[in-house]
This record gives sequence, structure tokens and C-alpha cells, in this order.
Amino acid sequence: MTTSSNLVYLIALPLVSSAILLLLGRIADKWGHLLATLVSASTFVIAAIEFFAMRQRTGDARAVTQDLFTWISVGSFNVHASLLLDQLSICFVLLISGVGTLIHIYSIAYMSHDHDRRRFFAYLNLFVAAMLLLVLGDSYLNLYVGWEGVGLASYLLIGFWNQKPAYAVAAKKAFVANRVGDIGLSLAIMIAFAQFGTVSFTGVAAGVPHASTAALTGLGAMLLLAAAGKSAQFPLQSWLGDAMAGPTPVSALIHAATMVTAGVYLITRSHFVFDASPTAQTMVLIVGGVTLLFGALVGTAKDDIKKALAASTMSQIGYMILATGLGPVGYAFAIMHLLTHGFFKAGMFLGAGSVMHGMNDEVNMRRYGAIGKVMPITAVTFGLGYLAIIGVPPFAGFYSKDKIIETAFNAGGTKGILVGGAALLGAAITAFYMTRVIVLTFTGTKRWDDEAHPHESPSLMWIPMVILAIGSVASGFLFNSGRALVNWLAPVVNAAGVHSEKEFLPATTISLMALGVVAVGVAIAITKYRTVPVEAPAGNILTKIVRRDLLQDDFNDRVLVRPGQALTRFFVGMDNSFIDGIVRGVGGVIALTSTNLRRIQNGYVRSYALIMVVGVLALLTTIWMVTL
Amino acid sequence: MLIAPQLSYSLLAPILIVLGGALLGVLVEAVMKKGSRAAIQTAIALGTLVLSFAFLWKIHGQSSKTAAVNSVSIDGVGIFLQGTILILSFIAVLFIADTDNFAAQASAVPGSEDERASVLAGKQQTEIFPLTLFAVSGMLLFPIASDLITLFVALEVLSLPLYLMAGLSRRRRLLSQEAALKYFLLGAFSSAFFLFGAAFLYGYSGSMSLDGIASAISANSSNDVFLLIGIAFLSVGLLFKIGAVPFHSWTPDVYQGAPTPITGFMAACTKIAAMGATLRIFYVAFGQAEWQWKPIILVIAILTMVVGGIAAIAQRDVKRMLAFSSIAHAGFLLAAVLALNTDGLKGALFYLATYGFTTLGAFGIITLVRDSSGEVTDLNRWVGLGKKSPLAASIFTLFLLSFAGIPLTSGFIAKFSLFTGAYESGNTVVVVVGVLTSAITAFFYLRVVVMLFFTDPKNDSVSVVIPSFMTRAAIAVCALVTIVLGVAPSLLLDTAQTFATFIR
Amino acid sequence: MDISNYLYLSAILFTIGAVGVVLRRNAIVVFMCVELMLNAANLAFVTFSRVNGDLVGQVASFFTMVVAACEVVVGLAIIVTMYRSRRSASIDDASLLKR
Amino acid sequence: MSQLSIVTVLELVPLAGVIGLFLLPKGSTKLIKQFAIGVSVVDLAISILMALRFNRGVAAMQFVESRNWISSFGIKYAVGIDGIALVLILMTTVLVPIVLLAGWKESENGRWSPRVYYALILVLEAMMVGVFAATDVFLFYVIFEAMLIPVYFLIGGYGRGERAQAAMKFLLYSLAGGLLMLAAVIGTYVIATNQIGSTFDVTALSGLHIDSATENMLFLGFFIAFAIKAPLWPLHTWLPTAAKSATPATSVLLLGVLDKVGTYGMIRFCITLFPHAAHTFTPAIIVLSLISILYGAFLAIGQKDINGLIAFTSISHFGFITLGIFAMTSQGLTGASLYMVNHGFSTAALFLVAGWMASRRGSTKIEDFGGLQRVTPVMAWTFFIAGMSALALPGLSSFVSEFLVLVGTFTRYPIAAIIGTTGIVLAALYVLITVQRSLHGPTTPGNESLTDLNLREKIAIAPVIAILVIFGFFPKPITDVLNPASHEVMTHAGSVDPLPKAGK
Repeated sequence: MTTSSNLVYLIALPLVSSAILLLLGRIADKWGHLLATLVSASTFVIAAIEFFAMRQRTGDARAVTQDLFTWISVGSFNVHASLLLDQLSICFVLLISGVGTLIHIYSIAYMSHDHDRRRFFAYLNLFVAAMLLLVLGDSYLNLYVGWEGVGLASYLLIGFWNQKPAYAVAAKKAFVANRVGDIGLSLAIMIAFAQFGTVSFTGVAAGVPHASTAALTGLGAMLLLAAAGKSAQFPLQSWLGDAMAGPTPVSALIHAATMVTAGVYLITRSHFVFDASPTAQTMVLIVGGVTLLFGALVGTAKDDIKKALAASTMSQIGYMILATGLGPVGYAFAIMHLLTHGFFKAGMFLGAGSVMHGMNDEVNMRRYGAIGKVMPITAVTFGLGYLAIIGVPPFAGFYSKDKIIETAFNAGGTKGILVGGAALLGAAITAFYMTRVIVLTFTGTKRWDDEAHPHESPSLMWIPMVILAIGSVASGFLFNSGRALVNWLAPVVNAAGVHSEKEFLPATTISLMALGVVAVGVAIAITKYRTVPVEAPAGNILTKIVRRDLLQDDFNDRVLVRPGQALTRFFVGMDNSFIDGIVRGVGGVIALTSTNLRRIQNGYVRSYALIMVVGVLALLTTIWMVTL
Repeated sequence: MLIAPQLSYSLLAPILIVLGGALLGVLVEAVMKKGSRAAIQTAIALGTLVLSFAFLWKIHGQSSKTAAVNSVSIDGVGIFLQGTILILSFIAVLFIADTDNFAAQASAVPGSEDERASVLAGKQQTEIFPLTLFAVSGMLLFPIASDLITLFVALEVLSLPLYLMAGLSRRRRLLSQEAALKYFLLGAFSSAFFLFGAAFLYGYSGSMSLDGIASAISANSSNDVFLLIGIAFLSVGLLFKIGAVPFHSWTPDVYQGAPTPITGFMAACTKIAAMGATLRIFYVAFGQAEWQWKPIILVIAILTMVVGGIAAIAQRDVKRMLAFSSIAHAGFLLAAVLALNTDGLKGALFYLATYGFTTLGAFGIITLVRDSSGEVTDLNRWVGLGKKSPLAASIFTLFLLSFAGIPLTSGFIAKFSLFTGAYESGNTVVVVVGVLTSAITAFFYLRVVVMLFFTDPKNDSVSVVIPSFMTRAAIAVCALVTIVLGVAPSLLLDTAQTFATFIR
Repeated sequence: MDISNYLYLSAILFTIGAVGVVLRRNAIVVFMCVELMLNAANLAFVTFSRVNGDLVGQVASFFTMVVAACEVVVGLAIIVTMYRSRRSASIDDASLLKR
Repeated sequence: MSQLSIVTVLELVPLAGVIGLFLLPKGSTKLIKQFAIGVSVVDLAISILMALRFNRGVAAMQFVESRNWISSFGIKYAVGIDGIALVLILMTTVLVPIVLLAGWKESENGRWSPRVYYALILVLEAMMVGVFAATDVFLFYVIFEAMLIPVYFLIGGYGRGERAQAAMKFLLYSLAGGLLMLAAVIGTYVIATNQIGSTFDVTALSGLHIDSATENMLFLGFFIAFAIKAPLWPLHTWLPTAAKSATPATSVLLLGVLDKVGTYGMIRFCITLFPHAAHTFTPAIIVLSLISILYGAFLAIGQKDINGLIAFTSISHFGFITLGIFAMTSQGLTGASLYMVNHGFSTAALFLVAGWMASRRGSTKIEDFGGLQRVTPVMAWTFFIAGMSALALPGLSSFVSEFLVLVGTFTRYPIAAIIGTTGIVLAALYVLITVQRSLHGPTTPGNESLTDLNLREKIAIAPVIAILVIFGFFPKPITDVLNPASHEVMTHAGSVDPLPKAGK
């Protein structure tokens, strides 16, 4: 363990700049975006320096820590605000600050017409700070702060145009869904403390061998729940589609490249828990598998380009989660896919943004068509991203996804076949719906009406796209050459020397199978979408269901929302009528008694005397009873 | 050759002085001209009370059973209560002395010509002063009387003047006379019970003195039936005077009908005297037989608190409301009877004193709220008084809070010390019921506060008259005592502790 | 003859008095009933004095008579004023104060 | 020891200020306001001085002062503070100037003059300091009850809507609870008198040997009173009514500080005096707390009135506090105490901003707002941050306390903690729904011309938000003060933190 004093700047700089932009208000409108971009760039520089420094060091010395101050210290509950930068977090730091910076640059142009641009950049910086804290925190509680921080930032950015009620609702939905996940994280932390008396990664890792399987399974399940919330995994996936309400750069950065992958980070970071609890691991596999198919299916029916990409994101993260479920061998590939996906998906989102930019914010792909001619750069960069995602060699996606499919099959037994099959099927569907996107958007005949004047975007926008495109072309090869990433991460996920024990099938065969199904998917798409009606055809019941996101919202609405509202109404009624009613009832009874007593006071001496006499008799009788 | 009984005049002086003052007052009525009577009577009354208190001061700390041939016993409790009664009646006289509370000519038929004439002539029945003094003398005797005959005589001496005084209101004379009638008939009725009970106690113990009864009980000589009838019937007389349920029915009517200063005087002083006698009888005479009477007193105490507290809620007339509140307070005081211990006694003494001041003050304020036709006691017409006269309203609120037993008022300390005594003797039930009833009583006191302050005034002729100096002084004293004894109760509490002993 | 009969008699008289107070309307009569009760008590006093063989009871009855006399004075005064102002001696007419 | 304690000074300064207020010339409202705020600032300065001189890491009471008050009952004016009391007093002294500054106009449209308003607030401040500092049970009780009166007049005299009824409901609820507590206080005292002689000193009383049946009764007597104060389901119905009718400043002091007396009392008296009973009732209390958490949250979601919403969120939060207290772990206790402070400030922020919104819009209905973020960004932001702290967003102080409570509960009662944790989703719902309806969406007609916060309001709210943020990242100064105190409480209650299950 080495200590460094610069880690804090990674978080402090963007945080401070975001605070400045928010507090100064309109004064900062002129230069706000520049400051934000500069800060983001500087974080990338710091990250790069740290990275190269790390490569100089070897073994355990690679990890860097910085202890800032004691955050909470109550009884045996001690949490330090301290940061940890190791082989795993550096990947994320580079991705976040790198892609983050590119998207800052892109947004300068993209948001140039919005008179709240400063606020937008403030949020972006806030996000960068929170996300970096998330990956740099050395304990679950520190991670939690970043975890909620990115949630907040995403909430703010989704609702950036919250004057549109729909967008405000989308933002709220995202936050609440994330909160459900946070229950998981909170409980996970509590379990960790109750079990191990600490919540730091190292402490928990050290304690795992002594803990009961039940505890570990519970811990794992809770972590998985958290991951599902943040990474839009089944069953908490429903918010991601609506989150596309945010400006497109946001979708690119937060809802494609970085934040939504936090779940993968969490699981990889907690590998010691899942390695020790097969049950938890299986859950992870199931969630990952289900989600990757779910997302892929939803993707096939979306006409909104951003929603299609969102569905694809969900599905790709499904791949990553699935990979993390495969144990030590899987983590590295999960991270690899996460990074490559960061490149190509961000690139494609920016492409989509650029298209919308040219089509005055039209998102319906059925109204696109033949955009390739008017937006060559966008088309090319998007195309490269496309090739990467469907996994055509030698593009990035090929290496990462192929590895996952391979490892999945190698998991062995029916489990292997199931997850492998799911992964393979996913690959096919991915190929289909991505091809669909390409066909609908860039090729074919123009279907847009004449007031739209699509044009290539300004350089500030296409330069980042180009860079990301390069990433989506080259990164996979780089990561995979000589198992670079695997070895790099091995010490963190203690996968040192772990190899897939017995191969289910030779790697090449699996690769060929993968390519085969991809080809099929592509072919179907091309044939199916030779002609595209501007209005979506009615479609059969299945199509309808898929268009309704496999009824996810209907399900939530019936199972959660409406009962919740009913419960609320019931409670409100109960509070007014029942609980307060009891109080009022007591009052009423007393008042009634009072009026009756008042009536007894009828003003006749004789009746008063009578009352007295009765009193005397009562008195005598009681005395009698008492004494005899 | 018979020996004249030994009377230690110094010990009896306070009572004798008051009686003398009363007789002097009667003479004044006989010889002086109408015009100058009021002033002189006031002077005599106040002077007498002060003098009597001075003599009482001389003998405080002494104690004797033979002051008047075993028929009175001078002891701590007695002297404390006598002192309290003297001070309170002094304040009461200040209220009484304020003009136009009393009938111009009691004999004149209400609404008749000669009434109108006498009113125009600005006459007033100044007999009220000697009557007051007679009543006071009875009240001084009642709590120290230690044999049944003296008790009975004292009871009558304090009651008879009150019957008359209740009927002497200047306005609403029909109500006033009705109050007098009811008070008289029921009072006589109850004293008959008292006497009958006394007879049977005599029959049981063969002695009239409380000690005799006590020793008979501890000797457990003859048949209990006599004792039980005796206790029961005697209690009726006492409970009637302190206004305990079910012998309370007279209270609201009389309190409402009687002239307000007299109501205050009754509410404060009569309660003290009657309570003093009750305490003495139950502590000294019946102390040994507690297992026979405690249950009924417990039931009566609870009934009294609850009925008083609840019935007050529905009242629309402020005097009736205070009447029921005084019933509830009687219930609290019975807790002291149950306690049968020094702390209970101490609590009762403190309670009686502070309650007396608060009550007098409250009724004093009521005398000030008037319209063209005299006092306004209808609560609905009191709304917004806080706007018209913040000072009077605030002081009245203070008294109400003290009644409710809110901390930092004397009423709270009183309740606290009383309940402490009761709890020590293991009467937890009565304590719990007591605190719950206090919550109920708080409700109607606070409702008045709401009317005074939180409701906008109806613009009718109701207003607060600027009182005479004496009334102002009296109210000021009451308010002051209520606050001071709330903040620094030790001033009186320690005294009460030293005086809280019966000589047996 | 048994001493207790005197007590029974006094109890009966007392009861009659009490019942009278409760039942009769005329103020005077009511008041007389009260006097009857007092005298019942007197009878009890005297009886017990006889039983105990001392004079205290007898003395007590004298006190009672005096007090009763005083009550008559006050009582009649009040009743008379009532009568003059209402032209009726019925106590039920005096029922303005209620509730 | 009887030298003047700085705590006493803290109480005397506002009282002196009250006198000063009434010496000021008439009709100089501005001067009165400045003077009142000045007094409260002086008090704040003194309290900060006290905090600096406070010896961290010492569990014993500090700055103690003890003088005889009512010697015959062994009642003392005894004050002294430990960590918990210190932070609560600091919260009070910080909040008072803030609310005075924030509610600049509140005093002007009341029934009475601004002078009275500020006098009431200052009296209240003195009492709030006293109630947290009292180490004599009787003194505590007296202030506990007396505090109701100024609040009663603040609600009834300066509130809005059904203020009279709301004030009445508030006072009756509190009185009922308080009187039950009085019975318990008396009971404890009587036991003390029999065992160690008359005293109300809390440390002395904590050493009593009480048979379990009695102890349970006494515990309940105290607990019910506190459960009404810090509204615990189902004794909460007075709170929303009060919050809807009170002015923002009053609401802040009521929910932010006064209600903390309840939770504070649970720690200081319920647990310290009756540890066994506390253990006996813990399960029931935890269930009630959980109900409060969820029930309050659901009703908050269902609220249409913004103040009602804040009130119900508070009920939910008080559920968390009681949960933490009776989890009896150091995390739970310290977390709960910290929660009291944080809730004080976040509620303050919510009520103040909501008050400004309401006063600008002339309505407290949530649906009357909308799109405020566009019209009045600063006000919207402050409200948003307050809301975030209400849902315990990590990075804000309320997160630390809420998480400590939950983690402290989990180590002993996992199920309870799990149920409680679901509350964080409901919290997100009620905050975000409100934010969406009032700040987001298109600007509702009638809001276009609302003005944003002015300088005074910004100055008032800034420190609150600063505190929320700073102690979110650096709560150590507070926790360091709280830890010894909560440890003391635990050792007295004889409970120790559970050890890690997977112990190596």
C-alpha cells in the first residue's frame, strides 16, 4: 500500500467547481462551461499521472490510499473518509474522467442554445465528483455517499428540463427506483457491520472466512439488489428508459458509460462475498441473464432512438453482471466489456444526439432514414460503434463479449449451457436491433419532412465522437493483447492463475458460433427493414407487449403504485376518522355526560333534597357492605 | 357550691373579638344614621379582623385542650386555619365594602316602588358587615371545636348569617332570594343529619368529645351500628358544607344567585372552615375506624372530582362554572382526608390557603365585568374581554391557570403536595383519578381563556369597570399570592409543615 | 320497656321528616319537617343520655332547641321575603336557578 | 455547590431581555425586533462560549449549579449539562435568532403587539434551555409543563386558520400526558423518601430499588407524556393540527426543539430512572416506533397541505429517534441524539422556506405551487436541499444520524432495522412528490410574479443549510460530545453493544 495526497483532488476539484457554478449563479454564465470542462480535463490528467505511477509500481504497492479524516466514530463503528485507488478503481477513474471530459466538450456545443447551460455543467461536475468518490471510497459507507451522489446528479440531469411534467416524473422515477436499490446497500452495510464490526472493503474481505454462509448470502443478495437498482437490472430496470428524458450527453455519460455500470463495480469490488457464497453468485447469474435478454428484446421494438440505445445498455450491462456472476475468471471480462461498452455506447449516444441536433430533436427513427448522406461523420462514428457492439472482430465489443460468452459456457454443466445459451441468444438479438437502428437511421430513403434540415454537427461535437469511435475500434484489442487487463486486475479480484478449468468447447468454436448468430441477426434485420412505414404498423400481440417494455410499467403500476396509493388513502382516512376519532369520541362522551349532569340540576329544592337522601342511603348501604 | 368553668381567654380571644366586633356592628346599625354607616361598618369589620389576627399571632405555637373546658382544642392546624380564615375574610370584606353589590332594602319587594325609591336614595343594607363577622366567628370556631355540640353550634353560627347574606343581592333579587331559600332549606336539612349522626355517636361512645369517641373506637366497646350510623350522618353534614357529591346540588345555584362578593367569601372561607372540621373529626375521632369509612370517602372523593370536573364543562355561566370547579377541588381535598398523614395534612393546609386566595381573586374579577344592568356572568358575553381590558383578563387567566394546576402558580404546588400525601398513604387510585380530572378541569378553564383572548369581542355594552381602591388592592394581593406561592412556595409550605399537627 | 323502641321512634320521626322535606311543596311545611328531624335527633340524644346515665345528652337537646329557634328566625325571614316577592310559599316556584 | 452556572446565565439573559422589551418605547416595532434578535444573539454567543469550555470525553454533568428551592420536599434548582443536553441547548440558541430573523413579519398580524410575541419567544427560549439543563426531576417537570403556556399563546395569538382550536388541542394533549407524568413523579418521590430521603435529584433517584410492577407503572407515566410530546403513533394527532396553524417560527421551535424534550426525556428519565422497565417495554416501543416511521411517511405522502406534510415527516423521523434510543446500542443512542439535532435544523429549513412560499403565494396547499424553480430559483433550491436532508441524503447531516440509528438497531434487532430501512424509499417518495408538485412542472397561474428570497431571508437560511452540509461531512465534533453521554446511559441501563458475529 502506498499513500498519495492527490487522490482527494480528483473529487474536490469537480465538487468545488460545481459548487462555484451553482452559488455564483448567472454571473458565471459566460465562462461556467469552460471552467467545468477544464476541471474535468484536469481530473483526467491527474488520473493519467496516477495510472502511469501505478504501472511503475508492482504487486501490492500498486494500490494507493489517502486517509482524509475520521468521518464517523461511534462506539465500535468507525468510518474514515479515506480513498483507495487500486487497479480496479483506476480503470473507472480513467473511464469517468476521460469520457466525462469528452462529453463536457461535446455538451459545450450541444447545450449552447440552452440558457441554463451553466447549471447543466454544474450538475455534470457534481456527477463526476460523486462518481469518482463512488469508485475511490475505501469502505462501503464512503461508496454509499458517492452512490447516492450520482443518484442525485442523475436525478437533477434527467429532470434538467423539468418544466415538462413527463421529464420531472422520469427523474422522480429514477431516484425512487435507485432508492429501492439503496435499501439493499444500506442493509448490506448493516450486515457487514453486524458481522465483521467494520464496513471497509479490506476489513470485510478479511472477515469473510469467519462468517456464516447465510450471512454471506444475505450480504450478497443485498449487494445485488443495490447493483440492480443502480444498473437498471431486473427487476429494477424500469427507470432507465424514461431516464432518456435527460439531455443526450447525460444519457451518454451517466446512463450508458459510467453510472449505470456502478453495479458491476460494486459486485466486482465485493468479489470476496460472492466467491464465498455460491447462492449469491447464482442470483447474480440469473439477474444478469434475465436482464440481458429482457433489454435485448425491448430494444427490438423501440422506435425512439435513445430508448433503443437505452434498452441495449440495459442488455449490455446484463452481460457484465452475468460475467461477474461467473466468479474470478469473469470479473476481468466484465470490466473489459464495461470499458469497451463505455466507448462504443457513449459514442453511439453522442451520435444519436448529433442526429437529433440536426433533426431539431426528433427522436423517432421512423422519421429518419438516409441520414448517412447528410451526416457522414456521425454515420461513420456511429457505424464503428455499431460494429463494436454487435461484436464483429476486430472491434472492441468482439473481444469483450466473446470472452463473456466463452466463460459462460465454460461455467460447466447445465448452468454453463443455460447462461452460455442466453449470452449467445442475446448476441443474436443485439445484432438484430442494432442493425435495425442503423438501417432505420442512416440508410434507406429519407422519411423526414421538409422543415427539418439535417446537417453535420459542429466540430466540438464530432471530435469527441471520433475519439470515442477510435476507442470502440481499438480498445478491445489493447485490453486483450496478452491478457493485459486480466493480469492487471488479477491481484484485485484474486483471479491470479485462475483459468477456465475444463473448456466446454474450444474458444474458436464458440467465437464462430457467436459470429454465426450475429450474422443471422443482421440478415433478418436488413431483410425486415428494407422498407419502413413512417407510422409503426399495429403488429401482433407480442409486438405490442414488447413495445410496452414487456409490461414492466404495467406490472409496477398494478403491483406497487396503485396498492401504495390505496394504502396511503386508507391511512389518511384512518388518521382522520379512527385515531383522531377516538380522541374526539372521548371528548364527545365527556361533553354528553356534562350536559346530562347539567339536566339533573333542575332547580327544584325537593329534588336536590332527594338526591341527598339517596346519597345517604347509598352511603349507609356501602358502609353496611364494607363492614358486614 | 359550684365552680365557674376555667376559660383561657387569651386562647379564645380571636373568636371573642370577632363576636364583639359583630355585636358592635349591630349597635352601629341601631344608632348611626344611614349615610355614615357603610364607612364605619367597613372600618369596624376590618379593624376587628386585624385585631383578632393580632391576638391569634400572639398565641401561635401554643396548644391546649382545655381552653374552654375540653370543648375546643387549640393546636397547629386550628391556628393555621383560623389565621387563613381571618386574612381571607379581610380580603372578602374589601370586596364586600365595594358599593352597590347589596340590596338597598332587603325588605322591599323586588320591582316595587319603595325599592326604586331606596335605590335612588343610594341606600344599602349595611347589616352585611356584622353578618359577615358573625359568620367569621362561626368559621373560627368550627375547625377547633372538639366536641359534637360545639361543632353543631359553630356550624349553625357560620351558616345562618350566610343564608341571609346569600339573599341580599342588589340586582336580580329574585335569584338571590331563591338562592337564600335553597341554601337555607338544604342547609338546615343537612344539619339535621349532622345532629342525628352526633346523637348516635354519643350513643355509641357515651361521650360528646372527639377524644372520647376515638378512645371508644379503639376500645371497640359497644355495637358498631351506632358508630356507623353516626359516622355516616355526621359526614353528610360536613360533606354538604364542603360541597361533595352527592351533597353538592346547592352549590351551583347558591353560588350563582348570591351576591358575587359573598359567593367568593363562601367559596373560600366556608370551605376552609368545613374542611378543617372534617379533617379534625376524621383524623382525631374516626382515625381508628378508617377501615370502615375509607371506602366510602374514597368513592365520594372520586365522584366529587369527576362530577365536578365534567359538569363544569357544559356551564354557560361563569359563577356556576366556578361553583362546579369548587366541587372538583373539594374532591381533591378529600384526598387529604384519606391520606391520614402529616404530609396530607400539610398539603391540605397549603391547598386551602392558596385556593382561598385564588377563589377570592377570581370572584373579585367577576364583580368587575358589567353592563348597564349590573354584573355579566354569561360566559358568551365575556368573549374578547382580553381586548377590552387586557389586565383584568390576564389576571383572571392567571387564576384559572392556578385552578388548573399549571406549574409556577400556587395551584400546582398545592395539588402536588396534596397528592404526595395521598400517594404516601397508598391511595394511588385517588391520585391517578385526581390528575386525570385535573386534565378535564383544565379544559373548561382553558375554554374561558380562549373566549377571553382568542375570540373577537362582540361590540355590546359589556365592559370592565374601574374598581375602587379596595377591590384593586384585594385583587392585587390575590394575584400576587397566587404567583409568589407558585414560584417560592416554601414561604407558606414550611409554615404549613410546622402547623400540620392535631393535638389529641 | 325496651330502650331501643325510643331509638326506633326517633328513627321513624327522622324518616318522616326527611320524606316530608322531599315531598312537600310549601316552604313552611318543609321547614317544619326539618324541625321534626331535629327533634328526632333530640329524642335520640335524650334516650342515649338515659342509657349512659349522664346529662350530656339532655344538655345537647337544649342546645338543639336554641339553635332550632335561631333557624326559625332566619328561616321565616327568608321565606317571608320569598312569599312577598312571589305571592306564593311553594318552593317549586323558586326554580329560576338551574342548569 | 452554588456558584452561578453559565447555564443559569443562558436562562436569565432572555428573561432579562423580556423585561428590556417592555421598557422599550411604544410603537417602535423595528427597535423591538432588533432588540429581541440582539438578545437571542447574545444568548447564542454565551452558549458557544459554554460549548468551548465544555470538557469533551467527560460523561459527568458539567456546569452544575444547585440551590434549595422547596426545601420541605427536597426540591432544588439544580442544573447541569452532559453532551446530549449541550448539543440540544446549542441547537436551541442557534435556532432562536434564526427563526426571529426569518419570521420578521410574523409578529405583526397577530392578536397582540409584536412586543408580546417576542416576549413569548424569549420566555420560551429561557425555558427550553432550562428544560434541557434541569437535573432535578421536579424542576424539569415544572418547566416541561410551564413551557406549554407560551406556545399556547404563540399558536393561538399569532397563528392562522383554526388557531384557537389547534392551540387548545395541543395544550390538552400535552397537559393530559403531563399530569400522568405528575403522578409518576410523585410516585418516584415517595419511593425516594422511603429509601433515601426526600430528593428529586436525577442521579440520586436513578439508584432506587423499585419493585418491577411499580417501576413499570412509573415508567409508563413518564413515557406516555414523552410519547405525546415527541409524537409517537397513535398519540400524534395534535401535531399536524398545531403545525398547520402555527406560524413558521413557532412550528420550528415546537417541532424542532420542544418535541425533542420528549425524546430527550426518554433518554434522561425513562431509561435512567427505570432501566428494567425500559427493557421490559422495549419491544412494544420499537413496534410503535416502526409504525410511526411508516405511518408518518404514508400520511406525509397523502398530505395536501405543505405544513401538514412537514408535520408527518417529523412523526416519521421521531419514529427513527425512538427506535434508536430503545435499540440501546451506542450507535443507536448517539445516532438518536444526533438525529434530534439534525431533525431540528432540517425541519427548521423546511418550515421556514415553506412559510416564505406560503406567505408569498397566500396559500399552504401544495397544488397551488408549481414551477417555482423557474420563478424563484433560490427559494426553490433551499427548499430542495431541506427536502434532501429530510430524506437523509448522504453528505447531509441527517444521513449520518439516520444511518447510525439503523445500524445501531440492526446489531440488536435486525428485523426492526430492515423494516425501518424501507422508510427511506417512502421518504424519497414524499420529498420528491412534493418537490415535483411545487418546484417542477410548468409554472402554475398566479405564481409568475412571486419574488425570490430577499437578503434577510438568505441570511436567515444560510447558516441552517451550512450546518446541514458541514455536519454531514464532519459530524465528529458532535458525536465526540455525545459518545460519553450515551455510553453513560448504556452502562446505567446495563446494556452493551453486541459484538461482531463473525468474531475472529
